[in-house]
Amino acid sequence: MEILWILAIPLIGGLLLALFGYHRFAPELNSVMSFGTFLASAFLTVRVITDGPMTALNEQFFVDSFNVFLVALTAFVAFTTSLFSRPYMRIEQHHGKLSINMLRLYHSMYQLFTFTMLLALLTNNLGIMWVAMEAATLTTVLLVSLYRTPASLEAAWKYFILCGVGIAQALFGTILVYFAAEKVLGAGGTALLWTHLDVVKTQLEPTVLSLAFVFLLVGYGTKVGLAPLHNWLPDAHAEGPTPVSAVLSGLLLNVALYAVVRSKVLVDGALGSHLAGNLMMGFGLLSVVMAAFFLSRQKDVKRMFAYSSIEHMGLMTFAFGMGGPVATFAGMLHMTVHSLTKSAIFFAVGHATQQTGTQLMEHIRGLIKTSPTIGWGLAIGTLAILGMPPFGVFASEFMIITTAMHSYPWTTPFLLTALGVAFAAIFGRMQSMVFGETTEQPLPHPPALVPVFVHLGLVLLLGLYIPPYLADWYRQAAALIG
Amino acid sequence: MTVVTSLLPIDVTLGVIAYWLLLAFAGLLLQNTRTLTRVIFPAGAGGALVLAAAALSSLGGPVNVAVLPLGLPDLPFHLRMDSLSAFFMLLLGAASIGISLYSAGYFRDYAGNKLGLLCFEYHIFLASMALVFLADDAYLFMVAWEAMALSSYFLVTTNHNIPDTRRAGFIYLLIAHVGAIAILMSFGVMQGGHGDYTFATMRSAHLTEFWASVTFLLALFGFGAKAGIVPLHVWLPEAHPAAPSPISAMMSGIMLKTAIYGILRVTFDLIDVQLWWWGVLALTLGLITALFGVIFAAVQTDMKRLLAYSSIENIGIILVGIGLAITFHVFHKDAVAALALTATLYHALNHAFMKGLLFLGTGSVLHATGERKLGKLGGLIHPMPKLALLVLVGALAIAGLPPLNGFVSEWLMLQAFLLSPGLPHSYLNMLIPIAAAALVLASALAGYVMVKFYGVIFLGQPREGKFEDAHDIGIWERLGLGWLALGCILLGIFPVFVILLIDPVTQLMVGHTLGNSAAQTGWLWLTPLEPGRASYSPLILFLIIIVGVIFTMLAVKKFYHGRLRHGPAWDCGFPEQTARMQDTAEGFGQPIRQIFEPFFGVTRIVPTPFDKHPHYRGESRDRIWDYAYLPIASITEKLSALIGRLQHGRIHIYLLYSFLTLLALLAFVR
Amino acid sequence: MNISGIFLQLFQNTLVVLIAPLLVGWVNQCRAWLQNRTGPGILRPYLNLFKLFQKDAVLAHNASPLFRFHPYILFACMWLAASLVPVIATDLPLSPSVDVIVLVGIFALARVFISLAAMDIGTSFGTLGARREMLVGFLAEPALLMVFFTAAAISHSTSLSTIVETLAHKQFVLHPSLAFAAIAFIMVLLAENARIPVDNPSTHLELTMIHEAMILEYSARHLALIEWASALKLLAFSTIGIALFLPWGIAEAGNWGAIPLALVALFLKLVAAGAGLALLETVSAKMRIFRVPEFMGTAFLLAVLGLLVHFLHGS
Amino acid sequence: MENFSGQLINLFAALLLLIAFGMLSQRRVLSLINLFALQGLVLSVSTMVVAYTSHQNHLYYSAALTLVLKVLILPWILHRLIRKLNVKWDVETLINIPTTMLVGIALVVFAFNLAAPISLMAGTITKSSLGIAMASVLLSFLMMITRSKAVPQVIGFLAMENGLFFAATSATYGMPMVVELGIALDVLVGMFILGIFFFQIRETFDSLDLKHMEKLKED
Repeated sequence: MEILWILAIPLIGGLLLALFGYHRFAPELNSVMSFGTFLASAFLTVRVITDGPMTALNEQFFVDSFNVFLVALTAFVAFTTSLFSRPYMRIEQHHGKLSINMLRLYHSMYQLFTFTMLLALLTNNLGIMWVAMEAATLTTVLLVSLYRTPASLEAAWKYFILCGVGIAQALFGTILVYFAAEKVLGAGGTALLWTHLDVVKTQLEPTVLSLAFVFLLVGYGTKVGLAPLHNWLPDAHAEGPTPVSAVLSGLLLNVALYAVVRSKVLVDGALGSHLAGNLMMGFGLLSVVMAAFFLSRQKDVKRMFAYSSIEHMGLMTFAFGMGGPVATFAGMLHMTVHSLTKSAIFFAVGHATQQTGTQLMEHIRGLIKTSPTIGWGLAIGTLAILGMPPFGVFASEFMIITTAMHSYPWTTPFLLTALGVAFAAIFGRMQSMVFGETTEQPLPHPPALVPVFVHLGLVLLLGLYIPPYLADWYRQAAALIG
Repeated sequence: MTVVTSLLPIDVTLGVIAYWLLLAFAGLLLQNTRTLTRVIFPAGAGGALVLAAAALSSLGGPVNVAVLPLGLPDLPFHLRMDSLSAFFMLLLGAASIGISLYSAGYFRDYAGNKLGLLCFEYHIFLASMALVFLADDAYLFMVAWEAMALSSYFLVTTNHNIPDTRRAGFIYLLIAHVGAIAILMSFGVMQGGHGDYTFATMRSAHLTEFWASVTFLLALFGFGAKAGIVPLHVWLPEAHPAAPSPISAMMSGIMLKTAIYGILRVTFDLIDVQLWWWGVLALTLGLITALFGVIFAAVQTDMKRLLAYSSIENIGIILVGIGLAITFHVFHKDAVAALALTATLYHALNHAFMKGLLFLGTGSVLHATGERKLGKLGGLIHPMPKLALLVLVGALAIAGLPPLNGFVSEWLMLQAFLLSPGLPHSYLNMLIPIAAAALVLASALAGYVMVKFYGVIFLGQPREGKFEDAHDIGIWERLGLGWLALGCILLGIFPVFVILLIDPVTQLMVGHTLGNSAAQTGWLWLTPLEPGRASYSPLILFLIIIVGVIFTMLAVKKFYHGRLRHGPAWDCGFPEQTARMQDTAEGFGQPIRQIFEPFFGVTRIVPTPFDKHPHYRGESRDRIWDYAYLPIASITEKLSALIGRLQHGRIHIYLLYSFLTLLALLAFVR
Repeated sequence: MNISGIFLQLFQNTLVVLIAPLLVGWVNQCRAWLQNRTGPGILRPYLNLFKLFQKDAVLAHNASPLFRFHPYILFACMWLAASLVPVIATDLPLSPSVDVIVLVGIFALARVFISLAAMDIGTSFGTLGARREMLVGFLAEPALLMVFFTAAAISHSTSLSTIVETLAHKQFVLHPSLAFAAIAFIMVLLAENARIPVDNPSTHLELTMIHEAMILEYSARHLALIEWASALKLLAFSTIGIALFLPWGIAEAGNWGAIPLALVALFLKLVAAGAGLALLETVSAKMRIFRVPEFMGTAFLLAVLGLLVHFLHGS
Repeated sequence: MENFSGQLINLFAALLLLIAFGMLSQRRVLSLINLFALQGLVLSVSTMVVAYTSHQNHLYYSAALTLVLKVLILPWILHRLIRKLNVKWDVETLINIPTTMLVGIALVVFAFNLAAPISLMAGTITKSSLGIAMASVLLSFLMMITRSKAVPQVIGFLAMENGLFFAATSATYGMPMVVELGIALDVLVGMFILGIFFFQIRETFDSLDLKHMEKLKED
């Protein structure tokens, strides 16, 4: 039941905002809708924690502890982001960057985007999952090009083409899975249902599935932003409006990774080998290292944090690739803390860029002088994302790295070098932005910084203390993924 | 009463840590300068006192452990307080009493909000250092370690509108982080495949010699980055001057010791084997560090930089002691190993007091004159006699002069060198006396440095401008400095008690103590091994000197008419003396620079005879920058430029990447 | 540690204070003779001190308490040093409280104080002198310590009494390491006591002077104390040298019969030492100040070499 | 009858591949669009045949869908776009045509022996179709890489979709209907968005040449 609500609210919201998006209260409506979604997802979470996995609408939808935690996370971050986007978009409008119609488009697409992500998470049907992923791309493309600047158009175009092509590969993979599945489950509806596939995964034809996995990995991996398929990501993050960047790297990448992990489970079952895991580890490691070196030559602040997202997605992919309870646990924890921290950073960055009127880092100076909250938010967020204790990112990185030391020692030097380089790159730039003499104008509307500190508070908490029920929850999920 | 008895030292310590955190948040909320300086900082000092007492009571006592339900689900916070932790906890408490008291006075004219933040970071810093000593699993250790680095980083960058400060902070945290990564790796090796990261597991793990060496080297690198061992020292002379003086005192006096703690913990406690060449390595590095530090200290023209380099020197001396201890321990000369280790710990304790005192002193000078350049200071003994007296104690102590504390630890160290019995390796036997010589050279140079430091700041006349508005220190400063100075004197005069304190630690580390031999001729005489071989009684020495002085004075007073006239300085009859004719710091360091020319990259600007306004500038920079750090930076730069080319901007190329990836993978799984 | 021991200690203390100027006088006299001058007479230093004590003290305007206090500390330190050396007998009551390392420490303390005092007035010469003094000192100190270490390594002890007893009263062994040590020690002695070729006590030429530059501002009683202190220092060094390199004749602990003999021996040794010192000073020329580090460095290396030789022989 | 239709489908498959090559070698935009429409036609016909032989009724719907979407609507949209933006230029390729052809042939070989083991176990009447589908997907991928203008790239994208669809129908008698519909919807929406894009790009860069869109890069 909650599932329907979760999906219905954003859908309705999208339509409503498409109609009333030009109204004064549109941002509030947006937040309200997102809040509704969040509530529904909260209820769903409670349900699932209490009485276990469930399916709905003759098995078209299902939730287990793995995707429910992503649903909760998605709904939550979507909600806080909507809170942030309210003043942010007003300021953009005030600066004359956006027209009413653009805002309308923005709000309606924001809701639809949430809808597509939740659909992708909740559906039981791999085909529908694919459809939802594609739809997520389509809804965000127009958001990326919202400003109609040449750069934003270029970014959007690349985003569209690269992700479209990638996702097409994913479809081919899905077809292959179906092809293999119908041998076992017979043609028709059930052959794409995850719950059924999961049961029979050991009987699926290995060769087909290994091919399928390649297509799926390349396809969804493009959306995860794994190097060398990542090229759309920095452009899209840098050029789109900041709330969109926040949800993109905070949520969309997670969802894509979710898809990859789901398919990994099937393939592992079918192959009985560690092929999928090795591929993911390879991609993860490559992404981490490449992103680290990209980081050290960035000028645009949002672009830089986009690369840091690539780095962290690589880290998660690596973790899920390693498999095993601890690594998977760490991977999910990292998903959580990364989305929280990264979106918080983007909130702070957004307001910082609005204050200084530029995204070039050498022109952003002395944030904590005039607006300490933004400055400290950026500083703390950056240090958190760099894996500084006592923040949660360190907790998950600690687990990932120690597991790697334990089972794949040869990877640790690469990981740690990359982390070191990334630290040097990001930290140096953060410092010059936060400290020093200032170059800011005050904002026409009060910035929304509550979300920033809520997120960072949660991350800090997760670094020092992981509540038992959350831990159990992760453990169940880890057990599901294996 | 039962409550009191059932209260374990570790509980008290945790209490103090919690209390400090409380103070931190109180400071963040209050933001009122008066309250902060009058209440919070003294309260922090009180906490430090309790901490020191708890540590004192648990030294030699039973090991307490505790587990907090925090941290990772599979790895909650493990805490453990054994003698080693207790000793360093004592160091932390005792030194930070003085520093906190001093801060109460020093920060009195900081803006409220700024000070609130600073107070927050300050107490977080204290608490995290205490946690470092308590940590008994890798996760908590790393958390505490990095929290320490982070809080100190923010403290260093308090005055962040100065570009140099920002640069200093960057270098500091970067090197600290790289070190932390190395430490993490060493833990990873140490747990030896159990996948369990409690120290208990590491103790029980048996490593092969190769992996043990890897661990040791990683730990030496990681902790060395924090301690400032050459060539990882570069952050020290940047960060210490940048920070407000109490912070510099804290970092140099206490934080560097956490690194020493780490090295000792890993080498003697967590790893179950040691190899003799570790000791030699540590010894050599220590000597290089000590000489390097003191030579650079001698040519500095900024008083806080000078002290920072002197800290590097002292860390080097401590490392030398560790190296000796390792070597002797490996060859089962545990008595001498204990002697070396005692000297090491003793010196660590001393340095906390001496360097704390001196940095706080520079703080007061800075506060009174607003001047950090030695070239402009001078003659401050006249406006600020109390400060001058207290700092003199510190200067004499760190110069290693009897009967103060710096001398005792160096004396013990030299005894360890001298009494080194024949070691199986002839090279070692040759190395040890040379090492002793180098050590002595370093400590003699320290005397030079301190004369420069004290003489240029306090004696003579102000070199540029007069410091009329320079006022002497207030009550809080006096309390803080006085406490530390008293520590320097007491630690110097009653060594036997200190050694009895250290004994449990050496017992734990190398399984031998000095106590029974040290105390066998009573607490008055310090006899590390046996009375015939070496003995030293600082108290008697002190008394004799006092008696001698008093006797002479009385005699002179009795037989001398005591007529006294005041006149201008004679100076060999030279006319028109000006204050600018005194040696500047630059000039005072000139001979050293001349002797050790190759160490420095010296750049001189020498005036020609025809200059209207002749102007001499000479600056000596650290060659290690050019040889070690800049190359690394440029390599990273090149690599990233190379990789950056991949992001080519053409969508076709991007599509090609995906295409090739796809084909490659297909070919791979096929 | 009995009453007689204390008596002996007091006796030595008074003795060294009294005879110290005499040694200086003797050295100067010998130098005069070697330079074909009729010297000022052996007792000249006493008269100087007496004269200085008669004068009115003149104090520079911005002299700090440290400046006035320093001469007493200096005097006390040197007196202590001189009276701790086993001059006539080993195992005096005070000797266990101070070993060779502490002795070096005391000299260092005195040096630091005199340099600080020199910088106190803030004249060009004072600071110049202080700098040069420390320059000499930071090389002389390790050299001296290395010399001591050689002896200590031989006798497995750093306490002077034990060293002397080992060298003088154990079986007679020739120690090649001590030869190096002796040369190094003499070089250190010259440097530490402001003697030619390192320094020239009887000049006020700014290019060369070290010790004199530091005490320019002192007068009357302060100057007297300083002079006396340096006399004591010379005595202390000579006696140390004697104790290390020709210890024969120094009375053993509690052996009262040997005391008179020891006194005679001491007298003779000092006479010889003074003459030798004078000879050295006359035949060598004052060196440039920049050469001093090389000189001291040589001393340092020689001392280390001695120690190495010792370890090499394993004796 | 069975194997006749099988041969028929194989024929269509061969046609598909031929058309793919044709697109790869084609220089003119208009004929590219026509080829694309033709490909759609072949696709829908072959789908009908599959539906007829395998009695999978829902395949009729998808065949119809294909007919409507890929033969009528999309080409119509493309034509209108081209007329609106009057971009009737010749497509210059980045790599010259013969080389592209050679690479294409290599790809076909690769795809075939990649698909060989799978085709063996394919229970459907259409053994070789999977390989051909894969080949045409890769070919359209190649086309997207080699074309320097926006419109041909998009056509390549759509052609890839066709290949996928062919794989779906021929190899697995079609995906479940709901998925088919979803996919179709996505394609349609995507096409509209592309249309919007063309106009935006056009009015911003007043050309659809992608070489204007190489600003965002690491320099």
